Amino acid sequence: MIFETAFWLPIGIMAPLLAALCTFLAPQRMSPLVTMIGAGITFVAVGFLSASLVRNGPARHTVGGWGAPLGIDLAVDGLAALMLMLTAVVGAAVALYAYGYFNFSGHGEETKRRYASFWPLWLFLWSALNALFLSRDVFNLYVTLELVSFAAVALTALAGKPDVLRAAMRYLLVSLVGSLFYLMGVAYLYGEFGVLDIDQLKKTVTATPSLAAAAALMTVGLMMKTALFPLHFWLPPAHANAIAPVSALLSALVVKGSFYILLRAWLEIFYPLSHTGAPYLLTGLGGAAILWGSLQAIRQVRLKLLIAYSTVAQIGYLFLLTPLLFVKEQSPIALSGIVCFILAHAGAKAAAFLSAGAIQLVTGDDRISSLRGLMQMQPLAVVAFGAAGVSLAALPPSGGFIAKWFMLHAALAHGDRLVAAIIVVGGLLAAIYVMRVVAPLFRQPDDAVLHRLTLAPKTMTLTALGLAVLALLLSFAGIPVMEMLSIGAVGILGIE
Amino acid sequence: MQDRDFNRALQADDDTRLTQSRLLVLALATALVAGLAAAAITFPDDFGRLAPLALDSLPRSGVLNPVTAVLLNYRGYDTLLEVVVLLLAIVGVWAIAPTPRIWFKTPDTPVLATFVRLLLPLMMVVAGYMLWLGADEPGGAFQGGAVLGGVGVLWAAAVVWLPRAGRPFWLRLLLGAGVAAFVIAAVGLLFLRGNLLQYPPEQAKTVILVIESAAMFSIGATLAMLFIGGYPRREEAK
Amino acid sequence: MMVVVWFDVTLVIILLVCGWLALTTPNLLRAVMLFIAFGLLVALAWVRLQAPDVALAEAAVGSGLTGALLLSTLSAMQRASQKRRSRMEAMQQSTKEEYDAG
Amino acid sequence: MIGTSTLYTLAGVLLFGMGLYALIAYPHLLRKILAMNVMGTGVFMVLISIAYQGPTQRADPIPHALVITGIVVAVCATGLALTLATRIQALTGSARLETDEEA
Repeated sequence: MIFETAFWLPIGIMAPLLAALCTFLAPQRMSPLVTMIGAGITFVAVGFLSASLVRNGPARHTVGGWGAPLGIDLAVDGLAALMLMLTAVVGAAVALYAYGYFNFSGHGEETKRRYASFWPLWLFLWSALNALFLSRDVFNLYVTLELVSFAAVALTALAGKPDVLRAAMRYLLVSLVGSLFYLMGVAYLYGEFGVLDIDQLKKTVTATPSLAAAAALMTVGLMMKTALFPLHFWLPPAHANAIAPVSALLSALVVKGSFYILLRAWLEIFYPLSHTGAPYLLTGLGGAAILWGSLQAIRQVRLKLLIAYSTVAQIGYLFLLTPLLFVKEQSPIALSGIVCFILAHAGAKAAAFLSAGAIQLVTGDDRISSLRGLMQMQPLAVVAFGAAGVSLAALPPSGGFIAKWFMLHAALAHGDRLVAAIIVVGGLLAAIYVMRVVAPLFRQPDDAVLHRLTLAPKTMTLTALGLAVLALLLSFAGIPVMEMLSIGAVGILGIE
Repeated sequence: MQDRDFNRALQADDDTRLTQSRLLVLALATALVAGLAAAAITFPDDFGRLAPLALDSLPRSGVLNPVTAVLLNYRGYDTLLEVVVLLLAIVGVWAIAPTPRIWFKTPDTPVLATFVRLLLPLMMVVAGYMLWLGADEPGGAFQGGAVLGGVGVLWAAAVVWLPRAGRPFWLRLLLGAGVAAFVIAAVGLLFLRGNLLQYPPEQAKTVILVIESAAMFSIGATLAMLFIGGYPRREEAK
Repeated sequence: MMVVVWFDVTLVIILLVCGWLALTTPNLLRAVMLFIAFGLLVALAWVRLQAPDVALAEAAVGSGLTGALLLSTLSAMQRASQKRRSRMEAMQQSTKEEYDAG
Repeated sequence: MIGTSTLYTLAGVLLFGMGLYALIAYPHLLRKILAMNVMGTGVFMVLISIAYQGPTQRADPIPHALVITGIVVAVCATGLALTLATRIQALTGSARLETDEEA
């Protein structure tokens, strides 16, 4: 039993959940310890799950023993396993960083109390994300979506200032409306096809008006949560005003959760509609997101807003290749490109936010103009930001580069020159906004700045650097990712 | 201008005039409704969906109320996550608000407190009955929990009991009991029977009732805490 | 049979009107009251649609508790803005007194 | 002649649209939260109407369970949102999201 893949499936959900419960029940000062133990168990579970997936192939777990369509099934394939691993790695790094961050900046009774909630909230978020990646039931996905939004909104609000509370409120409202759109889509799917399990749906769906309505509802709802242009308005204030570890979690992982559902929904449920204009519409919005987000990022005065607008832009890439997912020859490459992009962006963006947080602690303010000369004072954070920038701008060697290489390959093979052009232009614009930050870092510092020299703890800068290096190392991950995605690929490419 | 804003907040008025931009939103919403309605009238009729399967499996579920069977057995995992949603909401509320939305003062006359003290055991019985009934008739943990939530609010309002500050352990235990019972049952059954929440058919009803009882107390406590908002506390003496 | 159908049509119309009023009345207190009534009508609709479990949950949680939550928030908000206002007025008063004295 | 089930489905869709309109159009946070609840009720009504199989047959219990789950999630969302709204109003004096309102 212990050696079966199916056994490890729910452990990845239950371990962080149990840890979250323990951090809630135990005295607050024990939270970091409990979190580390929970994280350790989850790591082992995800590791076993992935290893056993590679050896034994995809697996299902029938919760309650009923099995679909009456019960709820969990399933793991290559795509799900990659997302689980991503969450584990980025999440653990961010938790380590958060420990340093709170020790360094969590002063005052009120602030301490608020920051103490980070641990249970983060563990709940982790559990919810893992549940989301593994669930095969469209209604169960709704519940996991709500769990993710609640945790994300509460984490955003931890900063406690009026601006961030407003941002959190807007985020919560958009998230809830997005969930309700999604749930209405679930109602339409059940009304028309009478099942909730994705594999059952895959077998029964036909291109009917109800399927189109469900597709429209779910796509719009998940677009809101993923912050695809023009529904991105809530993202920059929320991601920029949250505390650094939270910004990293939101940008690296949370928006990817809703995108993951959207990707699966189109590949496995809405595929009969692939010949309609909808996938091209998503491509158009993706392209607009890249251009608009990059231009906004270039205009920003505040560092974290710049990084947040960069997220708006980078989300565009996830949608750029939607039509190609349904073209048999290009589908595997396009999918590999998208997934590589998710991984690389998560690493790079988390590193960018984390190093920005470390820099902000040193300079005490968030304006790009006050970054002068930080290379001398905070070299590790600066190098981390620079390395993350390399991946964001998709320069070789980096995960961003390999992802865009896949994307370009698929787009050109299909003759989509415009898409290819947007990919290239987007990279150039990213290079510009990264340079806007990096250039002043290497200038001579003002003497006045040197006087208030405080160093961010090594735990913070080193974790940021670690994630950035990981984003660079992902340049070797192209082929492994492709191979991983081929495990259970029938589950993904249900068009046969 | 600030003054007007205060006034509006004070009178609790909202600006609901139909402006041009609102007309546009209304038009878009109307278009959405029209589209959805057009699709909705094509839902197939006379098509049982999962109903026959759910009703036929009832004898193996341990309960007679089909909704309870779905909530606690067929789709028990949904309910597990839902109890987590409740706990998460409290963690979120406590993270956001340092003080309760409502400050409770000890009332001048102890009549209300006495009344609430008498009410509590009665309401516990009502909630327990709803839970017990829920196995076979309409009712269940959520409905019972809602009753307990109401009692909890009354308790706080009458200041029968309120902690001086912070978050006492037993309150946290009460809030977390539902998740704890669910997760322990789920993981225990995973090790015993190989699947999360796979009840042994003979003891299904017992396990369901145990989980439901724990969940009911948590639901009640959570609803009361949501109402109070922030850590429950007495009004500080000035 | 016809009577039953007309009952449904009437219920749906009242329900929709009640919901619309709750959404568009300028006064928020009245809006919350209408929302609670709306919730009870919805619970009635659930009974009509043979969903007694949902009707119980709706009446207790959806209408009752949500309504109570909205009401308590409204009064908390009013109290907060009253406090703020009186504080502002006190401040204005004191600056005025200083001005008069000086 | 439309059936009872369809009547309620359409009512649910209408409630969804009404709630969405009010949520986007009106500024007060309390109203937005109320509108979100009306939207949710619209979705629930679609689900419950799908479950209805006529007066003689037993209704489909699956959507009923989904709606009960949905109601509890909705009340949690309402509680969380109201706490945020109260906090925003306490800190800024305004229960609206616009910062430069009536400037």
